[in-house]
Amino acid sequence: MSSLNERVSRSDPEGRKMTIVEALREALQEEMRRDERVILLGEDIGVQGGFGGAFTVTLGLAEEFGRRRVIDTPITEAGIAGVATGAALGGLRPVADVQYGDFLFLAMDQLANHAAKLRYMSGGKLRVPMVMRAPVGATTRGAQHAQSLEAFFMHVPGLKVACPSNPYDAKGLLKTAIRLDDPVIFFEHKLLYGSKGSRKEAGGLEIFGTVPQEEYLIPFGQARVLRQGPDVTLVANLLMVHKSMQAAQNLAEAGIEAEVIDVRTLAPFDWPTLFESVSQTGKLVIVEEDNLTGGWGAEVAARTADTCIGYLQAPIRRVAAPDTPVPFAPIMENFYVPSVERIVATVTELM
Amino acid sequence: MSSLNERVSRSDPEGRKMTIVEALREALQEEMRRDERVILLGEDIGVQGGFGGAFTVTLGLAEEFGRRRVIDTPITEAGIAGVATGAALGGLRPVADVQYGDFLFLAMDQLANHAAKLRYMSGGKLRVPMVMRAPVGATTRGAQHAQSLEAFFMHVPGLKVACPSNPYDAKGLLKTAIRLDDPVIFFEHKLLYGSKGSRKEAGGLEIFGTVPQEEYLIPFGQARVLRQGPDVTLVANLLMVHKSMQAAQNLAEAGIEAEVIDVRTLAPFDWPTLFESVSQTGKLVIVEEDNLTGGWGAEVAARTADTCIGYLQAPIRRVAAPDTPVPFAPIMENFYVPSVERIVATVTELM
Amino acid sequence: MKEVSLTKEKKLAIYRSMVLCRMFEERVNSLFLQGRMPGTIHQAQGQEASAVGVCQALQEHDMITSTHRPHEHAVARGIPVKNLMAELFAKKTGCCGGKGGSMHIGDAALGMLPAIAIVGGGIPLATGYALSFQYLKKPNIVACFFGDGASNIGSFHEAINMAAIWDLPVVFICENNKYGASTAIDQVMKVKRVSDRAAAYGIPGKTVDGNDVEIVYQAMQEAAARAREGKGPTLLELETYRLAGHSRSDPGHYRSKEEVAEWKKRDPIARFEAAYLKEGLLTDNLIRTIRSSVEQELNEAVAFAEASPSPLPEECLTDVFVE
Amino acid sequence: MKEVSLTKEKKLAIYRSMVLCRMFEERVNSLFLQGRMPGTIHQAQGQEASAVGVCQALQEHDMITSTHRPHEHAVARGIPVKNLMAELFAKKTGCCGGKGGSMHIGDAALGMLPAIAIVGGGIPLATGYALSFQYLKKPNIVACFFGDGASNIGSFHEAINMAAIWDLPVVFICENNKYGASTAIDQVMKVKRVSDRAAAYGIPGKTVDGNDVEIVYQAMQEAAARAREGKGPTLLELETYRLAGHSRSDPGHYRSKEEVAEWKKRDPIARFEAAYLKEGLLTDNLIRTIRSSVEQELNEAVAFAEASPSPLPEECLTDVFVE
Ligand SMILES: Cc1ncc(C[n+]2csc(CCOP(=O)(O)OP(=O)(O)O)c2C)c(N)n1
Ligand SMILES: Cc1ncc(C[n+]2csc(CCOP(=O)(O)OP(=O)(O)O)c2C)c(N)n1
Ligand SMILES: [Mg+2]
Ligand SMILES: [Mg+2]
Repeated sequence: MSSLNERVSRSDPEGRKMTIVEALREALQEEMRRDERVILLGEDIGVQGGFGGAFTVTLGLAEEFGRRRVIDTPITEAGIAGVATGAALGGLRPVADVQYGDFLFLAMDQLANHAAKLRYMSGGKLRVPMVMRAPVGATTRGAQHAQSLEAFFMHVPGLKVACPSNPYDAKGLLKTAIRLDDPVIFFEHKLLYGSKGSRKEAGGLEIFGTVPQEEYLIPFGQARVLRQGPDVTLVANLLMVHKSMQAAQNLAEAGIEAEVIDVRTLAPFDWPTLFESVSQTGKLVIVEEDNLTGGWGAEVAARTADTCIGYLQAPIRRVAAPDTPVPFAPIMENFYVPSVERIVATVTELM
Repeated sequence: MSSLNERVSRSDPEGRKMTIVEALREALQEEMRRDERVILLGEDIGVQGGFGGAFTVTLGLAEEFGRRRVIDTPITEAGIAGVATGAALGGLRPVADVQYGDFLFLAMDQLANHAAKLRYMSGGKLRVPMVMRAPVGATTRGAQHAQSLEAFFMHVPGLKVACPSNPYDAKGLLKTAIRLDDPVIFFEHKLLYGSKGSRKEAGGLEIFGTVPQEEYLIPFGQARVLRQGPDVTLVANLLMVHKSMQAAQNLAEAGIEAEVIDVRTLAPFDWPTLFESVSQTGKLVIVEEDNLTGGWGAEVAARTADTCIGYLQAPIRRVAAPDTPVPFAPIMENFYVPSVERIVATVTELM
Repeated sequence: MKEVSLTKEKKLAIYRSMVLCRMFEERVNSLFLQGRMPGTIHQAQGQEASAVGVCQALQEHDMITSTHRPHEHAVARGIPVKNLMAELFAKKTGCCGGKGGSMHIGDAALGMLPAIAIVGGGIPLATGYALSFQYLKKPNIVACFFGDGASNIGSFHEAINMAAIWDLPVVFICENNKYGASTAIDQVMKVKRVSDRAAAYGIPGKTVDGNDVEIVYQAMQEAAARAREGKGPTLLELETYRLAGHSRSDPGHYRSKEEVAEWKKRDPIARFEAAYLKEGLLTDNLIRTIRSSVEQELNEAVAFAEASPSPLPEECLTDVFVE
Repeated sequence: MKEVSLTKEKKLAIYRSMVLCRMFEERVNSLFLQGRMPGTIHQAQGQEASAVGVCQALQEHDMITSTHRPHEHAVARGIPVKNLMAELFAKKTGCCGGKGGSMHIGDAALGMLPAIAIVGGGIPLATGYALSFQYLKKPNIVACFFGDGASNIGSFHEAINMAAIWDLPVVFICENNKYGASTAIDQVMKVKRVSDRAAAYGIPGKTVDGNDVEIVYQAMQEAAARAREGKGPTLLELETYRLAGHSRSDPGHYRSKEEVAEWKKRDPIARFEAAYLKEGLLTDNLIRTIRSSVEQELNEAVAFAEASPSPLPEECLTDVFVE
């Protein structure tokens, strides 16, 4: 606890600038203080002298809330998801996590066949208020610690999907996720954590954001327009929001003013905000880190092409990873992950 | 064996009309005769006096090839997928199956993280010649025995995905799948099997197709234009091919001539055939049984909107299931599964 | 039959419950054969002692989890048969509003989660539910039913291990009916008893005659008491047999006639009747009375189900999310 | 040290292999600290007796499978260190062409599948590979490495059960180093020994001192012989300890200093040296010679790796499919 407060204040002597890791930790802390039913389940999340999870998010929480509420599990992703689902049915509000998003495939049956469907199969009698946190993104760890899995879960009816790009959203969305009575898959990007010290990611961005002192919640289904511009709409999530903002800046130097939308949640998706923007700009470029074919960008392109057909002045383009596993070598990974240059080039081509 | 031949001939005294079940069985039989390395792995596939798998496809094969080659496994979908992958690495050509496609979620880690990536992670040194068969489709069994999962696997680089709609394609594609050196997810639709006798599905179509006596293979990545028409392109797979054909017939009575394309394989996808058709008709309706959001139709819409933007005379429309789990009650399931009427109405609206 | 100190009332309640289970399954079977119910069914005739022996040992706020073969669990747990019947008829008054179907019947408010049709899939859910009981300091336990076939799947291993390390109030009940679908258990596991696997998790394992309802009841009482006392889970294996086919249309040719006949002799209801006719608890007359009251209950259930409205087609769109 | 009849040459080969493992890890560690390698690493200093004892008991066409902590397995299996080093340097000459990285090193042609970084994920693959050996009537076996932490995951259960029922030629080797990442094994399983779980599958389980290379070798010989004879798998638990952190940046504060010090005393290489200096197989001089030849080999490996070309960026697009 005290170590937690130290952490927060060290990061911002003036008050409330913090990293995503700190924002997530604070969200967990506040919700756990507020509601005794909130518990955490995961691997290496509470061990004394341990890591606070794979990316330090839960550091200090076991000290404040005890290991009865910060529960270290065996290595058992399917079991974690199933136990979290069962505990949610029993009235708790578990926040579970996997150390890398890639391991969600192990838990896919529990998440897609059970957590997502139990309310429905019960004819609306049950609630499954659980959150499954999962770090995504390629960070030179090779193909099994690198994937972006949002599209898989956006495609499962009964699941909500969040993917914050900054500390403010991370905190507000995680608090909302915990309070929602539906199962939420909560994606975090490894390169945005801004973890401190030795566990900082190579290539990670130094994201600090202002987080209000007062409590706040961010509703699901509200995208955020980060930058306005009449020439083209860029829609992105997670790390790609930052690359899109950088691209927009570069484009501005060439006289192209892009509107940048951070989706914040993929399910529910804020279609009105997107369509409104596209109806103004007439051009849409979707930026995601996932593989092109069947990524969430496909759905966005499909709906936009349908709804906004009268407004479109150019084909909808997607900037995404190629349809390959994630390569290890940084030189290849850099080619694989969508770059600012590719975004700029794609937009420029549409002009 | 003798029982198998009886089966085939009983179904068509003149010679070669058969159901999809029979076509699949014949594909397995021919490939197993041709290549000793082809083995089958699955639950209840070889037991004497048993079912021949959940839908009788492997009936009789254990009698011909022995239980060394037709291997009954414990109930262990992840294990089946992993063992099949390992055996493929070791030089066999396993054809594994799950009794219902929904259980693929249990095997998702082995399929998406291992089978799909091992060749890549090895720098191209390894081959994973395995096939995973999976029956899909809603058949009044409720939410966990009903899903259409093609989109999940089309989104995994390193996997090939087949989804035949008739006996001819089923046989030719399965034979090709077995010979391919890459992992293939092979989807079959429960209502198209045409299984005989007591295990016939309620609501199943009576699909009989002519299958040549001579051996043939169907390459992956070649869609089939089942019906030509200048007014609109319908693209579909599995059961929805048949509904689309019926819709096309109904539309013809109203003077609308639809072109109907059966995708046959989703990965690789035959984009040229689709784009060629859309460039002629200017209108595209995608028909799939899966949930709308993030279904394979999203990718098809996205690519077509991009490539064919100059030709499109109407928004691309998708006829798909709503974003809900599959309901049990037939009255709800009938509403859930895309119907001929919905296809007709969607097309009509575009005219 | 093992001596356990049950009151006469309890014994009769147990008996009636077994009869209700059996006659429910028989009625459902005939309704299916008449084509009056959609979908598929997995029936449990012959396994009544297991369902009833376990459920009779439970308390009101305990929870059970079930499988693709859940009818008798639901009946034994006391979910009103009219709502079960209505669910099988795909009616709005069904326990899942017609959205679940045979493989997902249940009603959490009455002590049974919707059944889980993914083999083994309910085991982690049961474990999580037990975690909530423990965490909320409730005096309750979870009874988690699954089959012999389920004991080979990963979720069995992962969940039982967690329940063991955390001493969760759950009893894992393996109904070993010797087959997973058509596959004989000895083809897919080398150990003789599923309960031998308990040792891998450091918890007690016990195998008992699952066709003797009092033995089951007694064993479940012990395991439940242990769980309630905070001493953790037990793996309780009940040796039984399904007299029905695996599902709807299965003639069961993978089993020998002799084996089936042998097990028919061990029919849990017939055994109970034989023992207690001798002992005087039951009389032919009383049996007739009970059976006709069950018959009556089932008639009413069928009438209720048939008279109930179907859901509207577009109701398939609701109940996906709370918010 | 247990008496096993090893030739002098074999003993020296074993010793050199352990030294190569250790010095490889040390060199990699320093290269990492210098920032000359990308990604992350999981090192195995202290576990040499396990890697080498097992691999020395294998034959040419046998196969091993490995984990997120694969360096010593690869070195002990005899994958050329220059190709391993090049892979860690993300070079085209790496054993995976730079596409795999630390967690996926291996070379099937040389008897090691690419390592699998999903905990437990390699166990079904090993089992399937063993099925191919059995089916193709090859005289070979698979040695499947995994950690204590992996023994709680579903794939362990599912795969070992299959290997057991089919008597597959595979040896399951649990390197019990007492921790899964930061989590102590006794927090996540109630049984004292992972090998106690063998009984759940009806196969032999054995726990031995995993820091005594000759004991490991002997135990592996026995298990391998059993597998080769068609008698099926063994679950062999090797008690060991990683002297390194869990990964790149782990200072290991979750372990007590005393515990680490205790295990340092059982360093497998130091123990081997102490025993054989006394016995006369080793001399200080010989040790120096061996170490400097290993040093030389590593220098060459690093030079090779550094001089090797990087893959081209767009090469990330190849090797997805054969066809
Ligand atoms: C994960 C999974 N695999 C396969 C099936 C198909 N299936 C349904 S019941 C069954 C047999 C289950 O055997 P067991 O656990 O012994 O239960 P029993 O049917 O004997 O009650 C199978 C294979 C399934 N429902 N779920
Ligand atoms: C399925 C899965 N869950 C979690 C992880 C993250 N992780 C990597 S290594 C590790 C600990 C593994 O422990 P153990 O099996 O004992 O092997 P050791 O690291 O001790 O060699 C964990 C949790 C992973 N790689 N895969
Ligand atoms: Mg059974
Ligand atoms: Mg370990």
